[in-house]
Amino acid sequence: MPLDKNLIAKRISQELKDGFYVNLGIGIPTLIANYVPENINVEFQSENGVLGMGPFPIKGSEDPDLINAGKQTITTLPGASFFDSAMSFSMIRGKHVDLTVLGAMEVSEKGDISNWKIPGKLVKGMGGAMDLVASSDNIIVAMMHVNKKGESKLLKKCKLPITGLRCVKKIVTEIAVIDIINEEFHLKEIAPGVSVDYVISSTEGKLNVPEFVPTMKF
Amino acid sequence: MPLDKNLIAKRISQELKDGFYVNLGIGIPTLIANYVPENINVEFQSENGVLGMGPFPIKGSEDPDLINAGKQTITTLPGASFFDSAMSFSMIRGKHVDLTVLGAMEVSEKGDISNWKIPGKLVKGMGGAMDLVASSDNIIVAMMHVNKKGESKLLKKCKLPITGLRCVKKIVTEIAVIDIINEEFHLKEIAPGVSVDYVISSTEGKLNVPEFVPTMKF
Amino acid sequence: MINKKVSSVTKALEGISNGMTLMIGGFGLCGIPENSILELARSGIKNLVCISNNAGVDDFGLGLLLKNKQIHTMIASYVGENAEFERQMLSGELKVILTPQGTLAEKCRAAQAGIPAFYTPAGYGTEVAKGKEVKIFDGKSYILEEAYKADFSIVKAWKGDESGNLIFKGTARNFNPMMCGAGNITIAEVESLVPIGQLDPNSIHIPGIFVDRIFQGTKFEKRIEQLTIRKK
Amino acid sequence: MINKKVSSVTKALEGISNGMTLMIGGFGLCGIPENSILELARSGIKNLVCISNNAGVDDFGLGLLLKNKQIHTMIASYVGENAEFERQMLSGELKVILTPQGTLAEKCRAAQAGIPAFYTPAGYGTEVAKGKEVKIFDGKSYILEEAYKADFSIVKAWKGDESGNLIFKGTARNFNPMMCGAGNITIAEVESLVPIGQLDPNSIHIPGIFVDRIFQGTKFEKRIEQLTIRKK
Repeated sequence: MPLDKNLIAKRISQELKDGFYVNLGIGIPTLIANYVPENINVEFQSENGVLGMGPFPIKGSEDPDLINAGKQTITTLPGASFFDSAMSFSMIRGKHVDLTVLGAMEVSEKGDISNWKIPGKLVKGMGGAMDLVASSDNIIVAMMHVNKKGESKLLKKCKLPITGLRCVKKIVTEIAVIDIINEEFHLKEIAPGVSVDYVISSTEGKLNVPEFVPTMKF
Repeated sequence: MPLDKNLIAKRISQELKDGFYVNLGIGIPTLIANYVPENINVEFQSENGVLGMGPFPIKGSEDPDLINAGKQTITTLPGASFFDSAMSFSMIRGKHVDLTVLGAMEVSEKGDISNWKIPGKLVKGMGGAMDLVASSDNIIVAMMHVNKKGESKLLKKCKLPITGLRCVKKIVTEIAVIDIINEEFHLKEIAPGVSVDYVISSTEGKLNVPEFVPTMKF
Repeated sequence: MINKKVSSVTKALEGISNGMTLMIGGFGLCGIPENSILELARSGIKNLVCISNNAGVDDFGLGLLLKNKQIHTMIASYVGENAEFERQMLSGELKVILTPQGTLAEKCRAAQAGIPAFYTPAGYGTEVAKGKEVKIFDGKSYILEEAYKADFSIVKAWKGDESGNLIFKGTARNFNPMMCGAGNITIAEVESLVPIGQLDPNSIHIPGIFVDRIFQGTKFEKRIEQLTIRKK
Repeated sequence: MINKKVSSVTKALEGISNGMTLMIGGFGLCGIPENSILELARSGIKNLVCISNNAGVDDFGLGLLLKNKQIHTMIASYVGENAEFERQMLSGELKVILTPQGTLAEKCRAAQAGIPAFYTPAGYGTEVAKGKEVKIFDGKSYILEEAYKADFSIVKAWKGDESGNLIFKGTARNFNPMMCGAGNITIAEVESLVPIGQLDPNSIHIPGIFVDRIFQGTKFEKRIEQLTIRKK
């Protein structure tokens, strides 16, 4: 059975390592904060100017001067700090953030990503995504494997305007974990109850499949 | 009679205008802070990271964490702020400082300045001078008119390595106030008891002398 | 002390006229100069070029100026929460220059700092890089981005003193500090304007040299865009 | 909380070896990482390239490393107060790259910020511009300066917490903040190492993400270079 958004987030949380500074994009990535393994310490950075984000506030304690990049009210943990947008992107561009997780409309087998614009139709803007993907050495995409029309989002070549070139290292979808190695997709894990053939048929780009594909564990 | 250092500083203090942010170099320029006219407000910036410098401390109240760019112990006035060197030079390079006064070894009639190096002999370094002269629109040089050998320091062309090109607007020496306009020296004032001929003979670069040269007033 | 205090938002905004370029602080609705934006909306000044990370929502923040069609060109990184914005953009009524958020921040900071241009990896290989110089450093490609030019910067701070020193609060800091001194004239509206000497010199985020006019806003609504709470 | 605390200066400096490039904070003797410099002097590590605004005085600060001939190349803006420095430089024993102070600061900040290069007017038309690209913006000439690369940054702060957050005091701030995160590994020595949560998140000058190791110095002499007092 394909994963729901929470399980995608939970699977990605297994990629967190002790001492990581992590930037989580809007949507599924935000949920990862709920699944940090207990034995490790990580800190969450939000590009609007906070390091050391905590959980959402309890009702009545929300502060309009305290939000994340998704404009949601947040809290901070002890040891947090605030800074301006220039310093925030110093952290990002300067490769001080260890892991970036973001959503995508398309990813190519080369690791190109598109997530900011559908020409003539939808223009949200790139926000901080172009800076993040251009700088981070460790980028995981969290997304659905196919779009609403049932078309694969893991492509030979991105059709939508590019956000960044050759930057995505790993994709976690509702059906699979796929690494990008030497500009090719490599199937690493499948969701419980999902067949390898289904993943292959849902992936437009060339997918390398090993003899044995382990099932995701939670 | 030629001015002493304090009178040079006092004469330059007449160039201060209400609301000016001022950067004073090491040496004579530092003395200008003692002669701010009472009816105007100015703030002194020091490139090592302080705005709103006050007078030197009284004995016993000096703080090793509070110095000016000349490494002298200082105090701050109400409204002062501290910042890092990058922000300090944002103020300078970004043209937020209204007046810069610094010393020089040589100034050319084009407004070129040399004040950081005597090849093979003396190398102090440029410190912040190159940033200051490259950015400020309002640069006054405070210096002696001739060097220890009696040679003019106001030259057709600088002989020593340049600190900056076409940047000096005004020179105040122990004998004269000279403006640089359209790449030529213009005699504006003479020190009390100093003859125009003496200023002319002490100036190597072409000096434009008006019919009447006023004497400096204090 | 150099006094930057002005008595009202109207006086603070003096000199802003049709066709000017404004930098406006804030991220979403957080840390925006509310009082100044309301006054701009009342003023009817038109054909503005606005540099701001977002464009507000339909009925608050820069969305108010969009609704009035006061904005000719919008330079921003993200416009996802504003339907009117998207409509004007897709119809061609509004010119939009989308810019990566970090590049936007750095272009403001460059203007403040007298850096005319810098290289960044953000946007290389994308539409954003069109017409821009590319240069390789250590085997990686970067594009050349130039500092913004603006007539006015309008920012919002938490506390300020009469000499223009500013302290921001929480994530309401965002783009406000870098915009100070980045435009020719910088206007700061503050929640609390305190007498000189009351701010700790060590804790000032923006020294007064970057600020030309400062006033205390009469009202701050501080609207929350996405109230998100957890169950206790 | 990510813990950056190390127990001693010796542990803090682990991994520094012959031939490395170090960025070292401070302006004159103000805000220098005294404990780290003393340990480097004891260590005998040689052939260092040091990036620091000044080079200390003959018997304190980086002057100690100069006297021991541990420094191969010095990158600084001003060396006026150090006779041994001047002697080694004029005799050719020491390689010196003099850099305008603002450019030095910005090259550190660029390294911290992932900006590989930027344009500055400082040094145009001088020796400093030799071999550097020149570009004209709005009729004015600028030179291209690249970010520094360093193996270690060593800075000194007033207060710090165990997650590496730093607060500096007075003009002891100077070059320290921009050097954090500019080298591959950043070491911060602090006068006072406080438990997590004791620093105001709004007043932190350098967030811990830019710091890899932090320790409390055992002794700070804080020597004054030019004691200047006024008569009351």
